[in-house]
Amino acid sequence: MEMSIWLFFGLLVACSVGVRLQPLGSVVQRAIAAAVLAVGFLVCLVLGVGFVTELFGVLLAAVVANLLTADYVPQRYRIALAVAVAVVFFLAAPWLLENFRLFQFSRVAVWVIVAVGLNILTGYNGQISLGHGAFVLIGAYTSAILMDDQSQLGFVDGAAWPFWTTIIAAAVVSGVAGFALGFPALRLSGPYLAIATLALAISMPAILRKYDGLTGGAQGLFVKRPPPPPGLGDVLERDEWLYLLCVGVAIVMMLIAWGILRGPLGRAFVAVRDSEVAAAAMGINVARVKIAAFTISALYAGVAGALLTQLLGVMTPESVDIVTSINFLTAIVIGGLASLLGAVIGAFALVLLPSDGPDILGEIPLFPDNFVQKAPGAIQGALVILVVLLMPFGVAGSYHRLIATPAGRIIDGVKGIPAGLRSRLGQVREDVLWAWEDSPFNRRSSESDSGEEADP
Amino acid sequence: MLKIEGIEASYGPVKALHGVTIEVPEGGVVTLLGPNGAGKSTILRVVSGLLRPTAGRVEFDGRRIDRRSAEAIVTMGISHVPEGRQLFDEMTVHENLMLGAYTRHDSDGIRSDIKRLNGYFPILEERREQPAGSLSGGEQQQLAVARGLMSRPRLLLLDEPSLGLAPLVSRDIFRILRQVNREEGITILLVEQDATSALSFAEYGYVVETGRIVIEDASDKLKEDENVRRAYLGY
Amino acid sequence: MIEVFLAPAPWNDPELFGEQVISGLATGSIYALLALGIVLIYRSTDVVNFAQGEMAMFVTFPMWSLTLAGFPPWTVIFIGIALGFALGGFIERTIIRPVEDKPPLSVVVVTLGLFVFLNSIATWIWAQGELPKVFSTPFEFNSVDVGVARVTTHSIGILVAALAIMGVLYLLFNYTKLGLGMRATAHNPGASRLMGINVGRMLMLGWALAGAVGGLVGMLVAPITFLFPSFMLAVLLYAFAAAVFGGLDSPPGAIVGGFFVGVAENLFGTYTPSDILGPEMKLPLTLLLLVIVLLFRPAGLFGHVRTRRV
Amino acid sequence: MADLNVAGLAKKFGGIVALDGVSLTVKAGEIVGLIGPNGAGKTTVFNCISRFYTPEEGEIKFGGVDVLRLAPDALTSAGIGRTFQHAELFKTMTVEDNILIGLHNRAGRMNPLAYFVSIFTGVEDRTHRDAVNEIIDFLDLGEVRKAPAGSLPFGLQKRVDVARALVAAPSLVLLDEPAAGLTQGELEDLADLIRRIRDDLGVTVLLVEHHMNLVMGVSDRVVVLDFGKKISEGTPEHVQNDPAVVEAYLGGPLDAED
Repeated sequence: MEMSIWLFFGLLVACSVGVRLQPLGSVVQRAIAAAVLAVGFLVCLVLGVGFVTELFGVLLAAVVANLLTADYVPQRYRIALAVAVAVVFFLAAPWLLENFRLFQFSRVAVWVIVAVGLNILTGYNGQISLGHGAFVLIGAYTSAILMDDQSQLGFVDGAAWPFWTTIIAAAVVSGVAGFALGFPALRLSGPYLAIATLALAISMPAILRKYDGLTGGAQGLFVKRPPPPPGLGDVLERDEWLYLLCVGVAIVMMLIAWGILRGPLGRAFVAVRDSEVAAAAMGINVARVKIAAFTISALYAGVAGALLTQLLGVMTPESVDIVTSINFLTAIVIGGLASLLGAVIGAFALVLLPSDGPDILGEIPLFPDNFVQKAPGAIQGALVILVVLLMPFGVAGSYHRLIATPAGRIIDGVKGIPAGLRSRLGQVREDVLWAWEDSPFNRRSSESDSGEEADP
Repeated sequence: MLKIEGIEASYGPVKALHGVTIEVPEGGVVTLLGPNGAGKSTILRVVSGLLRPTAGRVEFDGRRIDRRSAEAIVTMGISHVPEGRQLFDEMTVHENLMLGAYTRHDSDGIRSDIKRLNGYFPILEERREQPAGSLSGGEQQQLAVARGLMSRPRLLLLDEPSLGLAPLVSRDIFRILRQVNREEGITILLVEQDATSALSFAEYGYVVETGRIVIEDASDKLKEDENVRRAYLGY
Repeated sequence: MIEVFLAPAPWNDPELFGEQVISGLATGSIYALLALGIVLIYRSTDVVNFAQGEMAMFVTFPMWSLTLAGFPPWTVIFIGIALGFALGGFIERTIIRPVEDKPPLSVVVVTLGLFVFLNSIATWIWAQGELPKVFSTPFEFNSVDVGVARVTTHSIGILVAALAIMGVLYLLFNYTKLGLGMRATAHNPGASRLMGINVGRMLMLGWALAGAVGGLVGMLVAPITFLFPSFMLAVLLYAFAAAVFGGLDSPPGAIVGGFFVGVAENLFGTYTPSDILGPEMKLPLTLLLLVIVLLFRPAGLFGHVRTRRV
Repeated sequence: MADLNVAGLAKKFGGIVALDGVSLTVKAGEIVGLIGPNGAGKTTVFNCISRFYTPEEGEIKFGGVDVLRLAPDALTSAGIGRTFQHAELFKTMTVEDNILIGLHNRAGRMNPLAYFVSIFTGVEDRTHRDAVNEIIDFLDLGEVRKAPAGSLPFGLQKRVDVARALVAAPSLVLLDEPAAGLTQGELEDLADLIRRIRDDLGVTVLLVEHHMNLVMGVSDRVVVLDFGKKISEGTPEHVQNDPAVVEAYLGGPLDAED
């Protein structure tokens, strides 16, 4: 089963990388690359190095996919193909994946929605939020309270609200909360906004615990996880139905985001981020646009929260803690700011890194035995720092840059490394020489310097 | 004393200097003229080590300085009074002067230098404990020049000392600078927009346009030059 | 209304009020110190260091090992300060320097990554045995009468240590050449280079000092909260509130902010009706107060709003 | 078409008087240059008109509109466009999108459904394409239309900035130091471009500029500021020979004591 996930991932990556593998240059160059990868793949297969084998396999698939399609299939169709493979994979997943993987993938779908929303706010509009967990909780509790048949609020004509109406209600309530928060956010910049939103995320669990009449306090609220709709009950189990629900909603939310970002409002988001003054001079109402970004972003988090309630069947103040809240931001930075693909990558990283990261790294004999098990955060933290240092535009950003860079420039860049290193070394040498020239041990320079130091 | 040979420099993708060659003799006063954005300030930034040139070389006293750090260059005796003064606004006048002497370790010498500079700039003595930001434009410029002199430089780089000053005030500044040049023997490389003042102050001038030297000559000759008159003197 | 509100503590009890204020000042001095570390870093490098608390934790754990090994408390404290100094400088040099010219968000994420990293490594190394661990204080825990209120000697020790550190930093910044250079770098790095100041070294020193102060805070807090990998988190949050309250670029602001937050927190806990607010809500209330302050002073009480010219 | 009337503008920053009763008029169809030494208050006047500053005194009227009552983002709707000294492009967006932003106020108020239909069918793009294409041709930006604006050389960035200001067909455009940072070749094109903006597009131009040659070459009238006051106004010839201007720019002879 494990292998099958990686294989499907491989195919997915292969197709999307196959979209345009320009930097690898001519067909001949790509064929050579494929041959090298194939040899590596076989060697690893024989040696039995699990993770590395899969990695080679994926790269091999990517290059082969590209070789087969390059120069024959137009760009448009290749993108369509990649998207189609992705959709088929995600729709077929209930029959392909183990239950715990299916649950993980449901969580990924939920986090994708949060990440897309946060990316609209932080990536596209440039407002930092460390507090999106709070909006998720608001959405989740809205849904849970309305579905709770013990609660006074939840009853409409003697029955709790159907789950799908609570998703809409959660979106509205979170959106209103985001709208309200958008106003103070207008006055705060950079670090002040980050800390103010962090304060929100920290306060939310305490507030939920305190007002237990409505929220059930520290115990939280239990809801009945919605069963498959009538007619589908025979083919789908509850978990499978919930998975499809999450994925479906995530896809719809991504389409909506794509639409918003492509249109005038999306352009206005980016314009305000790039230069508020110029945006205003172009007739953009900066305040209104920033509040809109906050509202939309919180609305996304609310929808995700409502889905999370359905998925977990229980909602407590700790379901989305401050660490998760911070992780949303790191996820989109790792995945790539201002990129929908980046949000997806970030969401996968958020779920799979803690669960699979230790296993993957455990295969590398470099680390002490219990290190990866006992200190998963160390790897995650180090990875975050490394990504920011090496890929300032995130994984998606690097990918976009890679496929947009002509082959020649990358090859020049690689060739340039030794030259750059040489000039750096040369500079160190010159610095040393100069330091010597300046030093008191160097008779000539100390003479001339002391001459100047004398008082006139 | 200062020799700039074919330097090129850029800000990111924008190339600001395309091979500039300038020479400043010991004890002399040389000026760089030219329109906004021509690259005059960039030349000073390269000399003082704020910007690394991508080609060419800068020599000071026969020693190559174009890849040294800004600190090392100050220690060698070059002081840069930047455009817009760049004072430490919230710190006092005295603290600003002490920062000018940051590379020096002779506290007696520093004390006597402050006293000596108070002779040139009496207003600074009066304002000693005021924050630099509270001074008037002319006083700030005086402080910037005094701060530049505190490192006891042999070469002073001045970027638009008359910027935003009334003609009378800027005449004052130039008078002091002339004194500094004559009495202390400090060499001056001056960037100026106000061409008339600059040319009557300096002995030799270079005209910079779009990152290149287009004309160079003795000041008297430049004043007569038809192109210079039309472009920079406005008549 | 049918329900009866639980009355908040009465205002007319001077003993209770005095005790709350004084213990608020004692905890406030901790917040003030950690906030000072945050401000030192923000002023010199424009970075809000989310890992400030974890850096303190990362100093406190090895110091706990030293106390176990029998080192006297005061020696441990001084070694801890030195270790914090080295740690701060090292972190600036290795992972902050490369992102200094990157967008602010990247830097925020790097310090968040550092937070997770340090926390996890500490868990791996020190949290194997029993938790939380007891960290001893050189000040002892005896009760003393201070006017109307009773406080512990440890609290007084913290207050004295905080005032001492602030005094030392004040002297350093205002009466030494190094301090002059550091202040100049914080105000205007470009002009500082022209003065011949090694700006990189000043930035490293800023982090190192913040690390040293942080280490001290960790060792002062640990005897109260006991020692476990996340023991600095709550303190860090209040310290952020304090730093932002006073203005991220103002050291005196951090100190005032620290004391203010400490006292406000205690008063909120004591004097609000406990059925709707009360002690559990003191953190949200303090943070709400902070946000309200920010609305009127977007850069804190003593901070400067930066403007950009077109 | 409308005239721009600025009357009695006064503005202080802290204790410093930046503007002290400045009045000037730009008639429809004119090219007016606003010059003065550094710190004379040119940019302050400019920022008052484009509403980034609010003056303490005075009034600014454009046709019948009281400009001082408008927010900065309402200026395009009133028919006033502006450029920036440092171009201030949206650096991550393509040239085309930068120019599209100039049409922001024309995006109009659609209901969300119509909006999404228009986006997914590409209608939204096509609606404004003509205006964008026209201005791209006018400024000869065709080759770089898909390039990220931040990657262009500075001269081209300034041209994109002009395109962004012109695409909404304003009746007055404010140019903030268009010559700053341009190369010699670009400078020569610039004078021609400013004339074409007026002649071909029929846009009134107010030009704040440092570069004497350019201003004297293209302006119908020139206004000179010094220390926040207007010291001269008239044709380029008149201004150049005005002793007050010569004094302000040149500061008089220096070597009185030598």
